[in-house]
Amino acid sequence: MNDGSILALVAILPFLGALVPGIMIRAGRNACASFTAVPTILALILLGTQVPAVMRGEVVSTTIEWLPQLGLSASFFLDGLGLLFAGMILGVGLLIILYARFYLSSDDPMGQFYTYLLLFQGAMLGIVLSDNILLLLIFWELTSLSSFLLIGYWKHLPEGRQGARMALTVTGAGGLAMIGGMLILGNIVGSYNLTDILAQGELIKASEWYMPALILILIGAFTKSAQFPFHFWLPHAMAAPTPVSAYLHSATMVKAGIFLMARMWPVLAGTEPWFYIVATTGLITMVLGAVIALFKDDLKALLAFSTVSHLGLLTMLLGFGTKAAVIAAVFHIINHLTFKAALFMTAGIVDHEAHTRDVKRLGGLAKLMPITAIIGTITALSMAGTIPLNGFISKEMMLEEAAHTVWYNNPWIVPVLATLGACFSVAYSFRFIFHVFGGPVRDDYPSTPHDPPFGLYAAPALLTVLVVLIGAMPFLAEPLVTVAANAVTGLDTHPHLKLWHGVTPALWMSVVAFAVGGVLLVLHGKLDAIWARLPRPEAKAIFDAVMERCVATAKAIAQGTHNGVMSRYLALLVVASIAVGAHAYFTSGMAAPTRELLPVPPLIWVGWLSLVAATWLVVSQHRKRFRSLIFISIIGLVISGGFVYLSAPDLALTQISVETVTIMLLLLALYFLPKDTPAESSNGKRLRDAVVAIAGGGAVAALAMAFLTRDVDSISAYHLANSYKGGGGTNVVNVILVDFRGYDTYGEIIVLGIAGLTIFALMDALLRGPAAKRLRDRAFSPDRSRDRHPLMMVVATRAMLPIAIMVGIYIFLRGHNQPGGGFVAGLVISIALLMQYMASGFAWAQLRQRIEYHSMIGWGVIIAGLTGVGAWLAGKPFLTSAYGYLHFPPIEEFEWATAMAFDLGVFLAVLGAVMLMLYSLSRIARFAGETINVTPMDHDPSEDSADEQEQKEGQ
Amino acid sequence: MNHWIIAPVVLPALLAPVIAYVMRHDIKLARYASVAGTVMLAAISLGLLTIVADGQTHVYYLGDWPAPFGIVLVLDRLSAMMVLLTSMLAMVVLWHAIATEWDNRGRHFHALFQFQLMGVCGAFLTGDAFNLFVFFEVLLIASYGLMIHGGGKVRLKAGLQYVVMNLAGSTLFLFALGALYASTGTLNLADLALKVRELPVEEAGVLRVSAVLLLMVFAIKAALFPVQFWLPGTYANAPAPVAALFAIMTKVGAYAIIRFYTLVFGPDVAAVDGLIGSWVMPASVITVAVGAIGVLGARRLMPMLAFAVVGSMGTLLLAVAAFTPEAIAVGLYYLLHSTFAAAALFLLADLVVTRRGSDALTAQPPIYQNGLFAAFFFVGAIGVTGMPPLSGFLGKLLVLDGVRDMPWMATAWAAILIGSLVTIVGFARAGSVVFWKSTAMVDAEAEASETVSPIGVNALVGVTASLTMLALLAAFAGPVMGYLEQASVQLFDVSGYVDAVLGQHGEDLK
Amino acid sequence: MEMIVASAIGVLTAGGIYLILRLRAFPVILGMALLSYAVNVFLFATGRLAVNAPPILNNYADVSYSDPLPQALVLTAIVISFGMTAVLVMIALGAYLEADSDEINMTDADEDAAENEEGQGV
Amino acid sequence: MRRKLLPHPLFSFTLLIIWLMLVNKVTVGNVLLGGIFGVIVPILTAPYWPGRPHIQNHFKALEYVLIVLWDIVVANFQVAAIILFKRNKDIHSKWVCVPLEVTSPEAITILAGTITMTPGTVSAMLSADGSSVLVHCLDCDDPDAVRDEIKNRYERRLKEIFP
Amino acid sequence: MITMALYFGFACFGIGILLCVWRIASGPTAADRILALDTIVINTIALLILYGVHQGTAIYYEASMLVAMVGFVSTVAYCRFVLRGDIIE
Amino acid sequence: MLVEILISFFIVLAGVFGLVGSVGVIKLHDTMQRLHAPTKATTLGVGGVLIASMLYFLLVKNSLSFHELLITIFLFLTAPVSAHFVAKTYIQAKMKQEELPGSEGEFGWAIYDDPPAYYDQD
Ligand code: NA
Ligand code: NA
Repeated sequence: MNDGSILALVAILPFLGALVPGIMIRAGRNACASFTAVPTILALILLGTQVPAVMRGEVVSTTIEWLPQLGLSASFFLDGLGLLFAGMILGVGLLIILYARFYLSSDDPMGQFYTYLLLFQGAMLGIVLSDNILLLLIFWELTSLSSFLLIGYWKHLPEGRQGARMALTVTGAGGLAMIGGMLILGNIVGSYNLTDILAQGELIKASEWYMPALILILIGAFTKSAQFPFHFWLPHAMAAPTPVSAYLHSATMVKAGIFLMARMWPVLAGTEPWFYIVATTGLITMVLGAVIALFKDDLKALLAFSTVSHLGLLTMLLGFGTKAAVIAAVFHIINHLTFKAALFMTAGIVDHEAHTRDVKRLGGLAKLMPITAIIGTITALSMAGTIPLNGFISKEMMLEEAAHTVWYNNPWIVPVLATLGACFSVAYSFRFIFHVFGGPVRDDYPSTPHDPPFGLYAAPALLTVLVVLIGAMPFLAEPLVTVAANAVTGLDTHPHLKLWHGVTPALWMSVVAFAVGGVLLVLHGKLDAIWARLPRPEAKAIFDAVMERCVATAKAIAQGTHNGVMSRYLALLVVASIAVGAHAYFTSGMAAPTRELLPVPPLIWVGWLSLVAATWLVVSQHRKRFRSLIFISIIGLVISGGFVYLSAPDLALTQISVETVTIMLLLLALYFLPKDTPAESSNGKRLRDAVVAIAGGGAVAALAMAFLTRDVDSISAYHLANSYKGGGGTNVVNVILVDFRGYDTYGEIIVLGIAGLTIFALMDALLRGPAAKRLRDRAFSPDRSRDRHPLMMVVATRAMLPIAIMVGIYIFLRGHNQPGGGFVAGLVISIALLMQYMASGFAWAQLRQRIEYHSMIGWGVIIAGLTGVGAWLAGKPFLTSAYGYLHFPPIEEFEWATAMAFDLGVFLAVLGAVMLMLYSLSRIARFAGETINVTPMDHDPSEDSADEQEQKEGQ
Repeated sequence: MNHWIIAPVVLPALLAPVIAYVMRHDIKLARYASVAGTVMLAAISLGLLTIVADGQTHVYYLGDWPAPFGIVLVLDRLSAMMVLLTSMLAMVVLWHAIATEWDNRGRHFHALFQFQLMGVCGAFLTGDAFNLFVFFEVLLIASYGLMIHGGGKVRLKAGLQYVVMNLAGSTLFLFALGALYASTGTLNLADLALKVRELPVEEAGVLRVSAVLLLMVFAIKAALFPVQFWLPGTYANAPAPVAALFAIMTKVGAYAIIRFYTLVFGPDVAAVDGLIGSWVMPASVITVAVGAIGVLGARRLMPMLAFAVVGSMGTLLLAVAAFTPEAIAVGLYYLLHSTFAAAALFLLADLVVTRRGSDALTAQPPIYQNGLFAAFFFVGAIGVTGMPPLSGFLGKLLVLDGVRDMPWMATAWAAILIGSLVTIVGFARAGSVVFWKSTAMVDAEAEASETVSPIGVNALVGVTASLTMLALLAAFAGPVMGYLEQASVQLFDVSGYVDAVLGQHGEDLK
Repeated sequence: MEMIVASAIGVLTAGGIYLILRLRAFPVILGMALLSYAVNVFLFATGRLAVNAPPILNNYADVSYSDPLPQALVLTAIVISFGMTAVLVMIALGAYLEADSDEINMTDADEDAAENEEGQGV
Repeated sequence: MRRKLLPHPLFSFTLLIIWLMLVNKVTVGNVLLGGIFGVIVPILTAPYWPGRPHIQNHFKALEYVLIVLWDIVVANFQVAAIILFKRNKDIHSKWVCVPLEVTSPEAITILAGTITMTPGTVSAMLSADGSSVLVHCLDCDDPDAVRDEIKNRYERRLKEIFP
Repeated sequence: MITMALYFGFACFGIGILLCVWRIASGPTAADRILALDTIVINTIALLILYGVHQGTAIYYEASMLVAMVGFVSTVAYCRFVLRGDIIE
Repeated sequence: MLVEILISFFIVLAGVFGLVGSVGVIKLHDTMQRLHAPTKATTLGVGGVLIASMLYFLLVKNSLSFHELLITIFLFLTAPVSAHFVAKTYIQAKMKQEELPGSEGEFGWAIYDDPPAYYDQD
């Protein structure tokens, strides 16, 4: 295994390890915790193998192709900065695993916790090891997701849920901004490879896209690192279990933003915008965080704001853009990790033991829990920047840098504010020490707190040792700081970390800080009272209000526009179509008309007038439903007549028969529906609809006119030429239907088949649902006619049935050569049967029906399909037809064509579908209490006389 | 001519009537047949994928009539992929429908399902404009049947709206096709591509109208603003497996847009120069916004998912709007992703809503196995909202990258990124209410566990498979994108398509 | 003649659009019927108009034929819209029977009758 | 066997004639084809014909048809005159109840049809048991005369055709 | 001469149709409307046959046959609807 | 010439009666009266047209055409039934039983009275 692939393994190990807790939790909590540590330890060891190389200043890297089209690869590299962070992440991670084992109560699902933790660890490792900014973005977003799970771990607590969502919202937003920024960077450089990008600092800074990229990336970094004004999410993330807080807010999550700024330092830093944005934001955040921290009573909140403050400090240092500031920042990253993680754990222990984290309700714990007190005090002192602890050294370095920084020609403002921050830093650190551990022992604890078992304080104790050690012997950290700072700056840095720099301005600033800090603590009670009265924007309240407003607005927009008002949806469709159509037309044009208009015989005017009148009647009287159907019939008739006149006899036949069957269906349905439509639309809406309608009608008419007056060459010359030769039929329309475009027709009969199925299925569902009850309770009009199956009708339809069937057969057979065909024939036979059904009732007629409609459709579709498939046998494509002539002397030749079989399929499907629809509607009617009959007519008078005859004979 | 090309249409078309009429009283038999048919379809589509590996455009001349006079089927990388996608989604959905007994809540589920597959595959394979209409109708009418499967008041009303909207769309489709035929005299896509390129822009009035009207039609299917309104109501009230299957329906619209506006009205066509993109782009941006706002503002889980679908279509079409080979390729990647993402969530929502008894986004006592469903929801949400490590994130990056050279890049980026954020927030809120807040309520889980048996593995297969697809899409993004880029290049090779379709027979004519 | 046909298409379309914008299912169905008439004639007209020239081949005389292709397309369209109308009618009927109202619009009450606002403050 | 294949020979013949009317061409092939349909269609539709009409006297039937046709022509002119030249208020419409003696449904139907097709009268309704027919006269002064004419001119003949 | 007669026939039946449309519009009863529609159908049949004579072709014959058939069915259905509500019982 | 006169006569006759039928539909003032009018259009109207058509094809085109008879049969068969239904529709909607003469049998008119053996067989 080469060195590089070890890196990939390091990055992947925590993710693989995330499966471990789920498996091991069944073996007990100790086993779970132990085995969870294994991947972390392994990763740490693997990382360790790379340390020598990195310390030599080498960069270990590996690349696995992933999505080359995008420039995304699974590339990892390890330099000083990466090593620093990876070490922190894994090292502290290990401590957290240990700490959490003892911290979590037996009610908490430990397996879940460790899984989340390892996922998070993996995501963090990924960020710091990525050598591809897109890969980095992936891990970046993964930290948001996994931290969401960790913060919301106690999901039954509203704070947990809200804190998690807030963190996700803010960091997620930042992440998305960063995506934009990173993509821009990649585009400037032409590569998403981090190494390539880092080498192109000049190019980037010179680019016109530098500012957008900078801002977007900084938004990402600032949100993650809780910089002002995005700092507010961090304290609310404290709802997480303390191990999570310790991990996320000392070494990892929040440091991701710092890491990113450090990583991008060579390409982004050193410009004016960078300085003013980053340094200023850091400065403000540092001061603000420190001030707020002083007034927080919740231990974890106090630590959270202190974290905000320290992150500000780091940001400010990176913002300065100098080598020395970077060194200070790198060193402080290490120091902050050591004391802050320990402090969080301490706070957790206190909470665990005293059952409160409220500073006001704590005190005197030094006597009750001495070990904890020692740990807490040392680390808090370090946080305050007390000599000789590690916090002191890096704070001095910071103050030193601040002292030299000129902000907008002003040499004072940065040092003064930095000192102010330091003052408050001292104050809250002291408050942590004195108000928790100091003071008299309180007797109002629910149970007496005492030092926890070793397992719980082992981790913070170890960190405390580090705090002291680094403070005393800072040169121990020097190699690491060197390689890290080299990596950040891309230059050779030579940090000399020492405890004592002599009496420098920084030292004086420190002294002031301690003095003022002490005073602040003494005055804390009074200040607190003032603070409480100050108007403070409560970030959470604002965030919640904004969110609620957003949600409410979104709700209003989404529900308001998707409110189920169909007529508006349709109106929009119509208006949009007219608009885009008109735009398309009028931004272009048409050639001059080429066709002479056909003359209009007077009879055509009759048709036109009838059609317009009927349309007007339908529209104006649509509320009278039955009546409108009669009007519709006129339209159908006129159109059929028009088709006849305009040389489309097939269309006329089809139109008129479909029209009739449709009207039947509508009448059958109208039986159940209200007979009138209530007047609901306001005049305004009617007017609006009328305008839309007229515009639509006008547009369509204009469009039709545009092409009706112009010629075009059509492919149908081929159809005319080959219909007889190739398709064996003289009715070109029919040959197109069953042959040239038989595939369309195949689809079309399937549509009919599906319609039949759907209707049948729907009927079936209706007869089971609430509709069934409504149907059963249906009342019939008392004054409806008493004759259901009048004698005359029965006799007439009986006589007509065979005629109609002959007509159907005739139309079917001639279709290939003359107007007609399977479809019309199917409808004709349907209509013939329909007459029978109307005359004698559905039940009587149905009893005489031999073929089930279901299977008729099925056979139709299958026959049509098999006719098509049959062509395969001849090695021809689907639906290839064949035809020929049979000669039976003395009969004239008889044509056969496979297209006829196809047409038979059409015929069966049509017949089956229509009849199945009727059947379904009739079944509903019968369900509604309609009685059925088994005699063909209401009364047969000849049977009376036959009866009389019998009676007479009987007598 | 390779007869396998038509198999994805003929197989379900012959199977469906057999299921409907022979097996209609035996649900078990119907299930076996349906599953067997779908698996065969998947196998065939894999086979088709190997056919197109040669980079050729394969043409199937129905009825042995020469193009452009008969109807042709055209198999290229894109159509092969779409058919494969359909069959894979179908397997997932079918499995779920059977495992959850959804198929037995009404009649003819399997027959309608097969017909639906037939329609979808037919639409992907056809090389004829009017035949596209026919297959749109086949898939639509089957979807009407599936939409109202099982019946019920709200579903029928929503179904009615769905039908009405699509009938309006079909009418518009015919108007558009009429205008197209009126100005070109042909229906074959390849032939259209030729004819359209011959027409000077100043005489292309009717043709341009047909181009934009077709866009409206496809926009309805693809749920593009301002004709997306129907989607939330429909998807939210459809039977969940059907809603999951509908994930492919929006893609049919997207496919039609991609096919039509690269081949027939491609960016190189003088007559419609820039016309299409100039509408698709703003519409997509608004669609992204509508989706995101809807997710955030939804009061119920199913509409929320439906809005997420709307948003994803916006993102997809934003990529398409660029009409460059690169952007279409990434759009196709997003298409693959969003299909399975939507399916996963709708199937999952089905399981949750069935157990919860309501899809209101309000805290209710936790369902049995709350944690399990929460985990699935979390992963599904990651998929839909486009977070790593699933394919949505890569898709998002690809789309952002794909449109970077467009003049409207900033708008597109803003829409996608802000849209993502809003969607993430919406999903976080929803998940937190449904799965987390509920745990604060009485410990009903224990109670529930007494009455409800733990969820069977079978019922989770569909969700798991969909999510696995997202993971696989992410893991093998490189090879997948490689294929899609080739598909996209082939798509833009108009003369290649035209030669393949018209060449062989076209020569005979002259 | 062209004006007659075009204006008839326009009138039918306008009537259809007006009706599909109504609030009850039945007028919407009527509107769909009008629209499908309109579109059928429109589609038919794309073959341009011709009198006494049905596309039925006459082997004995040299006559002109109208464009058969749009006619075939219209036939397909008619059949399809018939199937669609049938389904539409049935679904409208079903919705009416289930909901006891043939309003085409969805109302909030339809959407979520059972929802309470309690859990909104997440 | 003969009954099974050719249950209604006259009916089959009628269908053959109908077929020839449809194809409008008398050729050997068409006669054969028509003959085949003449056999098949009655078999298919037999269930819809529970009983079959027994026409007794074919000559009388022909006579009846001719009388009715003649009446139609004559009466048409009369009624056309009424419609065109008579003022509405001078048109005196009447309802007439015609009691029926024929009981065969076919006979009743033909009678009612005849009443309607011969202008001036419309058969509006039968009684529930089919024993009377309600006739509407467009313009008549003597309802009894109308009734008698119907009974004598048409019903009497029909009774002979359909005993 | 036949042509003139045909034009006369067209005019008569055409005017007849318009008159019936008027009746359909004005009603007043459903029976009037159905009756008028039925009369339109009959006029249409006559027109179709006359048109066939005019064009000298039998091609429109099926159309008139079909119109006759569907005209009857619609008339009965409309009446049955008013009479019974359900057209197929 | 004679042929032309003969054919023209029938066409004109048909036209006149067709028009009379439609005029009757407009002119007559009560529905039952109007019901009488279309009989003209059906019988002498369509009848005349059909005869003219047969004569035309026989005498002018020299081909025996007799399928017109089928339409005649059809119309003669259906027209009375249609009229019968329309009459009942009118009576049921607008007339009371008392306004009609009583039927002379045991049972009343069909729309008011149930048939003799009215069993509901489910
Ligand atoms: Na067809
Ligand atoms: Na009469």
